[in-house]
Amino acid sequence: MTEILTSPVGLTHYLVVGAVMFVSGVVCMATKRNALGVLMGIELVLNGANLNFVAFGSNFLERNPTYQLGLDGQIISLFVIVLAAAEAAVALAIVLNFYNNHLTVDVDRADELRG
Amino acid sequence: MDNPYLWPLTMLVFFPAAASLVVLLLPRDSQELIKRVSLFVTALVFIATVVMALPGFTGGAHFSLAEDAVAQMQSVFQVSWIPSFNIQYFMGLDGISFPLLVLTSFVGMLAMGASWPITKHVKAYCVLFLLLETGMLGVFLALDFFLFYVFWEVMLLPMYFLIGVWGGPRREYAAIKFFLYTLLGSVLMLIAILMLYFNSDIRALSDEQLIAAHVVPDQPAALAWRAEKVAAADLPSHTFNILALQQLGQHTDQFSKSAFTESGKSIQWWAFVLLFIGFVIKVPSVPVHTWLPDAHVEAPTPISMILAGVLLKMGGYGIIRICYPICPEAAYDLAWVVCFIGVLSMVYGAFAALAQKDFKRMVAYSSVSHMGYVVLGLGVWSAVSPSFNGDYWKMGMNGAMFQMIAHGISSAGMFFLVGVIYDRVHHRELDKFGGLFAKMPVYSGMAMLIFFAGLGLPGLCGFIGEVLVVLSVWNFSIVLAVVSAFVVILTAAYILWALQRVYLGAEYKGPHPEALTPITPREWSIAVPLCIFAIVLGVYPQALFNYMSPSVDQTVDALIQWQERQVAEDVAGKKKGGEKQAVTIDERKLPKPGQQSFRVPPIAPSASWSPSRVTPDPSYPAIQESAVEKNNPIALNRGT
Amino acid sequence: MESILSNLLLIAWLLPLASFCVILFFGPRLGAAGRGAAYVATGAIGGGFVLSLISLLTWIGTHGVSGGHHPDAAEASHVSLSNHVPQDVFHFAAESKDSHSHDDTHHGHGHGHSSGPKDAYFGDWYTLVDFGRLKITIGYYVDALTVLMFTMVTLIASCIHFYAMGYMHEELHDVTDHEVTLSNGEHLHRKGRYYRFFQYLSLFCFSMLGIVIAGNIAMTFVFWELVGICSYFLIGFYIERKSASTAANKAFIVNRVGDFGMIIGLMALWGSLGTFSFGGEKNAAGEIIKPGIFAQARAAEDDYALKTPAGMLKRAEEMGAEDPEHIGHLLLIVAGLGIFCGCVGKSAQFPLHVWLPDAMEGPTPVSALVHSATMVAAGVFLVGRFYPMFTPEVLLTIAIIGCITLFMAATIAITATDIKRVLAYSTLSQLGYMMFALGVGGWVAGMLHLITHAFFKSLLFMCSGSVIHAVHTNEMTEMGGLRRKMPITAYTMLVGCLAIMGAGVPTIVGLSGYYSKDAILAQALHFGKNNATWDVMFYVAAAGAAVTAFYMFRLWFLTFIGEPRDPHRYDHAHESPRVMWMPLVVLAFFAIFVAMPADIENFTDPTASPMVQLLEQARPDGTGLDFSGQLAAITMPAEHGSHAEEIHLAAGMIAFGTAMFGLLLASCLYWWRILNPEEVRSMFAPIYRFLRNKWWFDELYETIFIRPTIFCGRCVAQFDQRGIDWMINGLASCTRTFTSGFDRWIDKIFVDGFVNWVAARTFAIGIWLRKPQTGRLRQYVVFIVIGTMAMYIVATFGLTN
Amino acid sequence: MGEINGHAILFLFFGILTCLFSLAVVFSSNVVRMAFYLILALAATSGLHFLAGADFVGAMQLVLYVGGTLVLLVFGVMLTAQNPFISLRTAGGDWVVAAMVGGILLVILIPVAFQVGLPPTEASQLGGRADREAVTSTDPVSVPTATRIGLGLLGVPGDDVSGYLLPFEIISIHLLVVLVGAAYLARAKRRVTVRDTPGTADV
Repeated sequence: MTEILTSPVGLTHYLVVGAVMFVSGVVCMATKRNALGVLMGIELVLNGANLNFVAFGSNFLERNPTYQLGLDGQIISLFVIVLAAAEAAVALAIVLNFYNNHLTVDVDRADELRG
Repeated sequence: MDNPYLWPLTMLVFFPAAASLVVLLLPRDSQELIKRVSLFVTALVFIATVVMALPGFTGGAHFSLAEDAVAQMQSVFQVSWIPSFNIQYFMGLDGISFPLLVLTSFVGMLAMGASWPITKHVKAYCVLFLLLETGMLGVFLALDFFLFYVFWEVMLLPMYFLIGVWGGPRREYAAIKFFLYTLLGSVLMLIAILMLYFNSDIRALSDEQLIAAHVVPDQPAALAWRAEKVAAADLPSHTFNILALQQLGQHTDQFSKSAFTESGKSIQWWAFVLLFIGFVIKVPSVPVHTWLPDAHVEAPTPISMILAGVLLKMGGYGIIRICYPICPEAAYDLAWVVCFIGVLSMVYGAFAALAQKDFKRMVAYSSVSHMGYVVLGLGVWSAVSPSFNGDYWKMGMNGAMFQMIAHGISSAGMFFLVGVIYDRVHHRELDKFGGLFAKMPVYSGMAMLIFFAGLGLPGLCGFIGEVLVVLSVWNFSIVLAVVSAFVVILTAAYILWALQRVYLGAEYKGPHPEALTPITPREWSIAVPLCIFAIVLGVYPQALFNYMSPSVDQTVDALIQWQERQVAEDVAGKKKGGEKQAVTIDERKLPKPGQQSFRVPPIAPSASWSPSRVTPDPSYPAIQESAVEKNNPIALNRGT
Repeated sequence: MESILSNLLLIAWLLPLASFCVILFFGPRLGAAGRGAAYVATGAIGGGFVLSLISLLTWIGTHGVSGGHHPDAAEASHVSLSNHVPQDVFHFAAESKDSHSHDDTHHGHGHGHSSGPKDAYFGDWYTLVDFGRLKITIGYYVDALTVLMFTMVTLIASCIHFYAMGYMHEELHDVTDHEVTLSNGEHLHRKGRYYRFFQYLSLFCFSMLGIVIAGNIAMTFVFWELVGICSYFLIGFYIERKSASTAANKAFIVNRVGDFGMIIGLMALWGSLGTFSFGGEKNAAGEIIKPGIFAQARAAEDDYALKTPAGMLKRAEEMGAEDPEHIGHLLLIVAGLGIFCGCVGKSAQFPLHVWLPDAMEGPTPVSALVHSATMVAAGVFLVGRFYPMFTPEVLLTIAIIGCITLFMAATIAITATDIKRVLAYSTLSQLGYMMFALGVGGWVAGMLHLITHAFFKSLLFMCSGSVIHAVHTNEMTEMGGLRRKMPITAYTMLVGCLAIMGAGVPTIVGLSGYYSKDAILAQALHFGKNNATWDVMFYVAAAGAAVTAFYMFRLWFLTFIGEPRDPHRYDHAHESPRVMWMPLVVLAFFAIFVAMPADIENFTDPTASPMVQLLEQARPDGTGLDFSGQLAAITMPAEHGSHAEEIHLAAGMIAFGTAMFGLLLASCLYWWRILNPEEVRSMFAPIYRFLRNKWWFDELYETIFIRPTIFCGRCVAQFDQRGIDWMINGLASCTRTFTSGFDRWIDKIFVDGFVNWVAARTFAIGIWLRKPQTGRLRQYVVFIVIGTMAMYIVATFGLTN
Repeated sequence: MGEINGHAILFLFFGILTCLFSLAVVFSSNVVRMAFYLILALAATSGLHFLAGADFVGAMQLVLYVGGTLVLLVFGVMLTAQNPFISLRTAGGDWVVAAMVGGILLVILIPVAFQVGLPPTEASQLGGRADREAVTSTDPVSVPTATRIGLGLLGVPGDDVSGYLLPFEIISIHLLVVLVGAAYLARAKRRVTVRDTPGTADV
């Protein structure tokens, strides 16, 4: 157990945390009926992915050097952050519109596109 | 042409048909007269069949046309019919067919007596009925396969109309179902007949076998016959003669060739399967039985009696007369299938009968169950144990035959008794009866008797057949024996339950209670003979076995000898380097070859036809030890 | 000698059949309302009794009443299987301890113990069927047991016929059945069926005597079924009552379950031995051409030790067994168990006991004759008859079944309130004792109990019938104090109760039940001493004795003692007419004395009674010896060992003590009223409910057998109509469609059909694809994730490989 | 090896915090709380970024994400937080499906994480770019990354960064379009006739 405290932090650590965030996001999207909850799930997913990018680009972590992104990783994660912001804005707008029209934010009601 | 048996048997068979012409001439409106004439005809036929068994009829070499304790075919005659195909007008009877013949005429007479309530198109009804009787009698007497097939079809058509015109609400459905099922069977049978015909060549038979098959009367004639055949050409001499086919199947390997390809199933395997399906539809056995409940439910009472009492027996008759003797090898291989189908029918029919709400339907399913005993009893081939010399198998076959007769009586009785109350109250709902014992005591008493006969109560006819069959199965397969014994519980359950619902209880629960009057003398006089037969056969079964056993035993003996020859050939074949591989006998089931082989010499074909029963050799165990060497192939390999 | 006995018994046997036929055809015309039928039937059975008595005396005249009788070698017609070696089992009491050879590999038997064959005459009257060497016949097998049973059955049957003349007199005129209510609310009126009752009784007597005299097991089976059907008719005598006809059906069907096993046993015998005959098959000259089943299993040259018959070994070889000895032995066990299975059904032993209590729906004389004294005892009789063929394993099974039955039935009897049902359960319990006795090796004990029980139980039933006749109810809760109104019934019944309880002064004298029950318990103790694993059965049997005393006196006290609980019924009660109480007195006499030693000096000797001596004459060859099992480690101790002083005294004392305890408890509860039964009941409420519901056997069987069977039947019927017929009809309609428009159909299928098919398929695929398009966001998420995972998995495992 | 690593402790702190709050988001049913937990989770993530040496990205995470996007979300929550929607219950079946799918995903991801993130073995170091990695991985120096990122975004490729001018421009346009679109979508409109059963409107 102490090994986790004494050994240097590696890529794996980050990837595990990222995986947990990602899965949390997915589950969140799959279970929340509130449209905003779904949005939050999306944020979590994006952040989990982001964390991976950062980790792959970092020089400070124990890792297999084959997977070295360098600063590219950070730049990509910046793009992700920006796109997330944009996505959040649009999604929020859609949610509000939906709310205006249907007086609900329950995504299960939004099945008008069903086959 | 001067055969003394030609005219008596021909007249017996065609008398009803001829009488039907007379009936045609009668005025349409005099229904009573038509019925009386028909009844008179059927009664005459019955009397004729009984007289056949009485001594001193012909005054010739035989005392009677149908003597007891004789194994061979009796009263045989042959007339060439279609010479180009070697088809003959060839009839005869033996202990297997004669009891069925009597049963046919007996049930026919009673069924005609039960036809009085019929008021629709009486003339047509009687004509068809009489034609039907001709067909039935002919089936049991025919010894030419083609003739057999013709009678088989002749019987089919009147039956179709009798169900389809005089039946209940769903009569057309039932009639078509009956017709199609039976037609399927006959088509398969026809294929098998042609297969056997074109693969047969009676020139391969020895003189004794030719005589036994009634191809030639005696030794000199056989020589002459052979000379003629040699002179004619080198063409094979095909035959429809059932007896000759039996000899061919048992003594030659003509039917052991592969049917289609080099190494497929043999001709007789295919023939057996086709014939067996054809007959088992008639029996009927699960899973080809579903025509029976519908046909019975829809058919009028007398036709149900004929159907259950006679028609079902033709399946069993065909199996014992045709399937087994002609195709012994296939029968041996498929004995398990036959027995399994028998047991399945017993269990299935009993369970189905338990759940029926319609009285007649229940009786129909009980027929399926009871006829399962017949199939099972016919199938217990491997009950041949060296210590008892095939006695168990004989017992099984005799039991099956007895069961056919017993079922002919009890089921005809049951259907008649159901018909009696149906005529009164016009429904058959088991749950809507009750209390008939108080209203119709004599009728209920007779019904109890007949139903208990069906239940297999000792002292009544059903017991003997069932117990003989069940007892003989043990040495074939313990599992099947236990299952078949289990059926006695189910049988008791469904019959007693039905009796309780119909006859016992405080009061009648259905419509038309006022119609439940005591039975009329006419009904009484139909039910009483059935009751008497049920009791007599139960108490004195030897009356039937005197006729039946010799012929059945002879059939079984012939098959056992066939089996012994196979074993001997197998042993010899092994020594020769496995020349004859087509015949595969499961040797584990068989008695040890060394013990059996020494028995081959006395079984020359001529000896095999001696009517005396094979009595076990008292010195048998001693001989067992006197080593009969396997390395003496010449002594063992007796080709025929 | 042989011809005299067999002919006497033949006539005695056929008399009831003649009576049956006469009543069947002329019943209603015999006297006013068929009154004459009773005289015909009674005359027939009475004549039968006289003839059997003569044959019994003839037997005693030639064989004496000592158990070790040496048959007269000069007797010309006497059939013996080997030279006669004097057999005197009683001399070996002291020796018995030595002879407990614990030889597990073989059937051990006593050292220096040679036993001769018993006396038995056998032969065939009539051949039913005959195939080569296989033969099923109607024949006779007469030994001391046959003669004794014949006499006992005819005597009791005669008494009951007399009794029934009185009891059934209501049936002489029109009857109003108060238990049947019609749909219009009235009670049923019907004609009397006096003559029919006697017709059935006669048929029953014929069938029962057929079992007794049967010379082979197949004949036993035939009459076995016939008594079954008589029982069916008699239980269902009141055919209008639904309960009666249901009980009749139940009785017959449950018996058929037993018969199913019996048929298996028959098959096992028939398939390997080829004969059913007990004694052997004879030719016309009277020589034995085939040894009987007993001789095949216990050959004289083996000193009558049980061995697997040669036929079974041979059969096992034919079956391809690797170890024929083992398989052959199994066959013998199967045969024994199968036959016992039939006895379980007929004698209403533990798993198949449910029919007997319900059978009390029949008239009381029927209960007395058929369902206590004779028919149900036939199972025990058959076990006794078939005894030589039972291996120790089978005997152990018999003992266990008997032990369970005797205890279970006794406990149920405690809570029953219907007077006839108490007696029915008591019958079950006593039959359990008999089976138990036979199972632990007490052949004479079991048979003795069979005979004594027949007397006192028929007495008890007839007394109960007398009470019912007087008060018109079966419920003991509505009786009480009847002793004053009907003293003869009360005191004869007291005799019966004392007899069934086994009352007596230890070592001095007792009623008939005292001797038989002591013998059973002694043998049980003896068995327990030899087989420590199973000694618990002795204690169960001893406890059963206490329960027996308790419920019998509960019955007596509730009926005859105390204040009347239903004054109206009490006021109308009266002593029965003489034709009814005379048989009671006769039977009471026999219930007291039937097993009593004849010699006053010898009262302490348990074997001194003539009855026991006669039974000893009938003891099957070789069963007087110890023998042990092949599969299970059991020793069947020889019965004479139980006569040893210490065993017999201990058992007797225990039996006496327990019975007294039961009697005291019953007195406390129901006579002196020291304890309140209600309080006891509420204290043991769960147990009371359990017993009151008869251990829930009826419910259990309903659930696990009847319903599944009916369900199975329905399934089959449904399958028939919905399955096979559906297929056939479908095939038919397909064919019809096919043939009716073949060309159009071709057109359609190849021109339009194909195009339409493509279109329809496309459309259908579209419709099908619609299904996943739910429009639900969250589901899409799940789909996406699943798709991703699938891609990953494919990429990892699918592409790399 | 026995010495406790401060870097690891900090990582554990932030990592556990991140995981916990992510899960809290999942399992909380109240949307307001979810938003709060999400903020905490993302903040903790930024800590992880700092720890990984990505100072600029961490800052952006805090500023843009936590400060911007999430505030937007919180506004959304507040605008729609009427009582029935604060905690919408999810059917049990959905939970089971989601848990199964999520579980399987996790089971797939975690092994991959271990497989990918393992320290180099001798064999793997013999890859094509072995020398270059050897330099960077052996001597990590904490250098501010903002300048280099900025240069990278302006299309100047450095020694460990490629040029991203075109994506940068596209993103800018994209942001503009999105903002306009969002404003258009979210504008107050004439409400459509409110139906009795909201949600079934399928016009």
